[in-house]
Amino acid sequence: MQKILNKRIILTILVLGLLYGSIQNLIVQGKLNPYYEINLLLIGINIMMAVSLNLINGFTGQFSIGHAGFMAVGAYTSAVLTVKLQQPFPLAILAGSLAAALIGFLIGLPTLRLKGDYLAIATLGFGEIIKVVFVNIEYVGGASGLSGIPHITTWNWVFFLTAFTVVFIKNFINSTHGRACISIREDEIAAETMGINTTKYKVMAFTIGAFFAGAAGALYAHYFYIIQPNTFNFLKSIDYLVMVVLGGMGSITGSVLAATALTIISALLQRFAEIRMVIYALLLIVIMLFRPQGLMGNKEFSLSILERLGRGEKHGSVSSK
Amino acid sequence: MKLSKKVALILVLAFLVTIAGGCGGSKPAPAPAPAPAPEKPKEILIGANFELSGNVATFGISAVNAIEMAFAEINAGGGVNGIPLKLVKVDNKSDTGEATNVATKLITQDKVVALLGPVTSTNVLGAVPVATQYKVPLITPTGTNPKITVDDSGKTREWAFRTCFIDPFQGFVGANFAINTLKAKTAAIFIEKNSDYAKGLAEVFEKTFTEKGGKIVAKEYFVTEDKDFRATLTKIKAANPDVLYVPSYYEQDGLIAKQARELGYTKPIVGADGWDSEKLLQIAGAKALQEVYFTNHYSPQDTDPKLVKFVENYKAKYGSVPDALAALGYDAAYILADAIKRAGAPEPAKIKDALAATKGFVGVTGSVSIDDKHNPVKGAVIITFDKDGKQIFKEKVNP
Amino acid sequence: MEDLLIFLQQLINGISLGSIYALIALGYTMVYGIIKLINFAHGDIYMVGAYVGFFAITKLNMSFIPALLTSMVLCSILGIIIERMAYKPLRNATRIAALITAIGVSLLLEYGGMLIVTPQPRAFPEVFPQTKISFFEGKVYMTNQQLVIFAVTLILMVLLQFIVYKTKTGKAMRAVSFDKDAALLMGININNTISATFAIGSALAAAAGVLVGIYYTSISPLMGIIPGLKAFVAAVLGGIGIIPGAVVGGFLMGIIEALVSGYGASTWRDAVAFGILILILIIKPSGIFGANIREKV
Amino acid sequence: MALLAVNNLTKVFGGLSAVSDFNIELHPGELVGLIGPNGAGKTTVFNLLTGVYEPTEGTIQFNHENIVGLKPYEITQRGMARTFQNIRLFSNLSVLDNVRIAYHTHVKYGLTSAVMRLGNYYKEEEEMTRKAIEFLHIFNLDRKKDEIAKNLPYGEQRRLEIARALAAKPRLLLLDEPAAGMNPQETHELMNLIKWIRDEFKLTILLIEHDMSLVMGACERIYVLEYGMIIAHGTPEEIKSNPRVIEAYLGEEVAHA
Repeated sequence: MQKILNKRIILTILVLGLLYGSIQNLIVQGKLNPYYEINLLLIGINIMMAVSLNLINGFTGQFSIGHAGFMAVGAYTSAVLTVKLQQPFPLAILAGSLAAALIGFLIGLPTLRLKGDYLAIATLGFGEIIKVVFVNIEYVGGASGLSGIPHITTWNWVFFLTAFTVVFIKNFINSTHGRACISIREDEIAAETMGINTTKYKVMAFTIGAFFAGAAGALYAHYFYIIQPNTFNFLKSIDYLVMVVLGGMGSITGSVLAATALTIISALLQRFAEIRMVIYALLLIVIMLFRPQGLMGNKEFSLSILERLGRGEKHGSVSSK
Repeated sequence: MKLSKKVALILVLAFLVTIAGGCGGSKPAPAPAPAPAPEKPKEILIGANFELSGNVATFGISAVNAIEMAFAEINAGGGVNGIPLKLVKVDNKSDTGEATNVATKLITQDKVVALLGPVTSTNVLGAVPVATQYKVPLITPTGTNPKITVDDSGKTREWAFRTCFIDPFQGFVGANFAINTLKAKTAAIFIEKNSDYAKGLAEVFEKTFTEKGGKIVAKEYFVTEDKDFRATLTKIKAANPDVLYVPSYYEQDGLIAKQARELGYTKPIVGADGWDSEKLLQIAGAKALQEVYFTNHYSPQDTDPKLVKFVENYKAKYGSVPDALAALGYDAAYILADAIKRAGAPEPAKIKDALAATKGFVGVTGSVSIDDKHNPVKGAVIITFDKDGKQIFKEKVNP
Repeated sequence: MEDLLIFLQQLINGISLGSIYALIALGYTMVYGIIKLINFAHGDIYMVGAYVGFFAITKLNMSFIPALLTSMVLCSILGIIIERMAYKPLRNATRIAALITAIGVSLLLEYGGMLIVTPQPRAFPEVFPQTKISFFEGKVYMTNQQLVIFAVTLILMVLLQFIVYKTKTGKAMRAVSFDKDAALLMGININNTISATFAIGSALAAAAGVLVGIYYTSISPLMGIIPGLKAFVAAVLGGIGIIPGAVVGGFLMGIIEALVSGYGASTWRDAVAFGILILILIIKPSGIFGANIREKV
Repeated sequence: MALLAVNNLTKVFGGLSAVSDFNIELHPGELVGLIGPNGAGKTTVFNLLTGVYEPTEGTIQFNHENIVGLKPYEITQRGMARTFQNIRLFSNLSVLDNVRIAYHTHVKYGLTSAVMRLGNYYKEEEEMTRKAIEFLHIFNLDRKKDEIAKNLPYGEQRRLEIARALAAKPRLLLLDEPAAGMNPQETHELMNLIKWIRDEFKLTILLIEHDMSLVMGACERIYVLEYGMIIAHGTPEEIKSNPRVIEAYLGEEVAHA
């Protein structure tokens, strides 16, 4: 059994390596147009946001709609470190992620007692409060934003951090800690009486989600030269929520697919300036009407599906026996 | 039901495929290498990177409408040096990251020779590094933040230009007018917190006003989305200033003037070119506009045929009177066309040099010369309103 | 004395702003009460209401009351159409799917509206002349429009209370809101009841739109986003699903905002408003008027 | 020495006493029934014992420790597990995962080894899965381990819930109407199963049940609750003949049994 799992790990690494290698090759040879590169980076950042939000919304079942707030914390913290304090980029990313995680922890502790729509509106409120706080700090440029951020984020950074995020959250979910989170989504009271410290796991999911949103924010800030509080407004949070729901609540691969697809659609629609948002709106409505459970539902598309098909096993729990 | 669902799905898919196809088609397919002979190109591609959706879409669309109109006029007159201009219009969602993204797309995908836009300073700051990196000139019609054309070390950014006032000038003129003409001793400033334009003007106004011996008795803020300013205005009124300085755009300005008057504030209100719009009168009403003054590039009583024609054409085409953003966008388009003409060839570097050498260009917002900081040098006028709320000329100020 | 008068003025400012939140919150709270959907498009129906009123007055030369009624009727139809097309198929789906659809409808109305009426703000005509009322030797001001909006809010609240508690439709609404399946078994036409709720909610939004048009004189396609959000917060504040709660929540929001702007810093206004909301939610999650419901184990 | 000793337990909901002056003592290895008419407060007692509700008054000593004020998960960690009257499975998860989640408190690997797949992760996951399948096997559910819980037939859902509770390795098991909705044949099998697991796992069991045949047949002692108060307590024989109990039940069910 150890062997099978190791085989799977090797396979995962192989696929990731192949993906990385082929794109890296294109970049090195100068065949990848800078515009495609930007959108590739955006896809990575959006995947980080969507997957981390899915941990909170889809897996733990806590309805959060203030995810852009954590992105803002990560973006600002990291930018202050590189711009104002001349610290190295890796330290800035780490600090940004940790700051976002800390804020997530502090917010999560009191608010995660709330349920459903009430939690949603509280997280929305916190997202807006974070925005207002940045608007009022002149040190980071206030409402007009912090400019002059060095352009350090590269495809390498984005690729490895995105892969790290996805693997981290996937492994988390497939552990007893992750299952504890899922049990909260399924039935909080039953989870509690099965010995699961629901508050701890809700806050843990929230903190981990915020951590990766912070990392995504740091990458974002160091690619786009300037950040301002309004970039991280509630519509941005909604964008990520849409990715999660569209991909399927509780499906990591779903989030990855949806983040990729929506980023590409958004880029394709840039040309259709006036009707861009109309098309986007129609797409949302139509997809939800036809597939309210999202593209993937709570299923995962993974290499192990092929494996299982080969062994004639059914979908469901990953019993690696 | 089932069937109609399927049909709908197919339609949507077809729609998407068409769009995707359309995009693919419009891409400059791996062209057989850059045309070797400097033959006359068929058209000159200009990129428009504007806020066409999102929270400042109003401004972006206003500016881009005027630019499209200007391009149509230029092309009707035979284009530039006989080559028609083509505007590649792309939406940046009023988002700085998207502004960077769009600028990259326009330059590397569509191969435009110059960029127009965006309108807000923050978004322009997201696009300027791209223009610099790929060496394509960028003109913002309305980005007032000094940092756009000058970097942190004080060096002029080679590829960035603007055709609007930078913050200092209008704030300076407004403060002088308040002190000298209105004999104000105290002033209150009401600032749009998330507008670089308003913040910049307010800063200079405050500096000039206090240097000349005036006193700022209240400094308050609002955000663009606000519609109700009564609470803050009540606070301002209680400070009893001789003059209230509000350097924002007409929608907020109009509401502020109206609500200030409703709360019994009767003293002068001073603003800047953002006040210039026919809608201001409709929003505020003539009564509220008594004792209101603002600095502007030109006077509407000006019978300059160019201006009259612009206003008429815009009205005919878009059904509304152009505002300051439209006028500035229109001029930016013409200044660019003029530079391309003088450059002789539609090549980014030549256009950039020609832009930097712009002297005495006469547009609808006055005469423009570009200085060594890539800012326009324009004269200013002070406008006020008559009993019916019609704009009238008050005095002229030269730089 | 002077300070007291300024406080009084701020209170008037707050109540007049709060009336608008309350008007929008009424419709929000009704729709939420019955199908537990945060109808994000509600703020946009308010925008459509303002535009219908605008065109009724400027193009069809209607006077205030007919324009108001036209707008209310058209928006109720719009509300019903939206419900039937976009929300009804999702009634048994997850609530989050319905929420995303609501966001889609909201964007569609905003940007579809922008295509049709252009994004430029429009100036609403002055349908009834404004008169200024001053008290305490011109130290405190108020306008007749503020009075009208305040009165309309209260009248609509009472009317709604009446509809919900005294009419047959209202009883059906309460039944559906309490238990959809049981209501169905009792012979209540759930579809019609939900449509009626949307119709009433949208008509309220339309009324708010027209009144706001008159009050602020400026309307634009994106005008519904912020008031919609604030109104929803107000509805939660008062206890969502509870009609007087929405009105009290609206007034409270307005007053809080006015006092923060007037005595604190206006740029912290939204943070304080949301902060209070979160505090109230944590102390009393069901809002000021809501009854705490214990989950049955 | 008593495993569970409850003294003077009272719960008031908005002025109404759901449970008042409730006293009970359970000794290791006992199988005790708690019966009473609908609305007598039986499930409330369970909710108080497991920490879902906090008592208004009274003490609960579990294994010589006062557990009043502890969170439900803390009480479970101290060795008390339960099932629910209205089945509360993790309904979108597989049968196996339902049981594995209950095993959570006994897993030792931390967050880091989970994410990095280091240390004992594989060993413990494997162990957990093996144990979970063992429990499923006892309840004859092992062949359905990959089914989604909500797709199981009703009786199997009941059994799964008990299996899940067992996986938490309790010393005291609280079963809330385990036979509800089962036919007599199934009920009979369940009764034997309950007795068997009590012996096999050395459990103490407190059982709420409406089915008198099950209660009378399985339990050694019975408490009778009415209007939140204990009205009788004794062996099945004593209860059957207690006039107050017969009155409370209108004679019917008890006489039948």
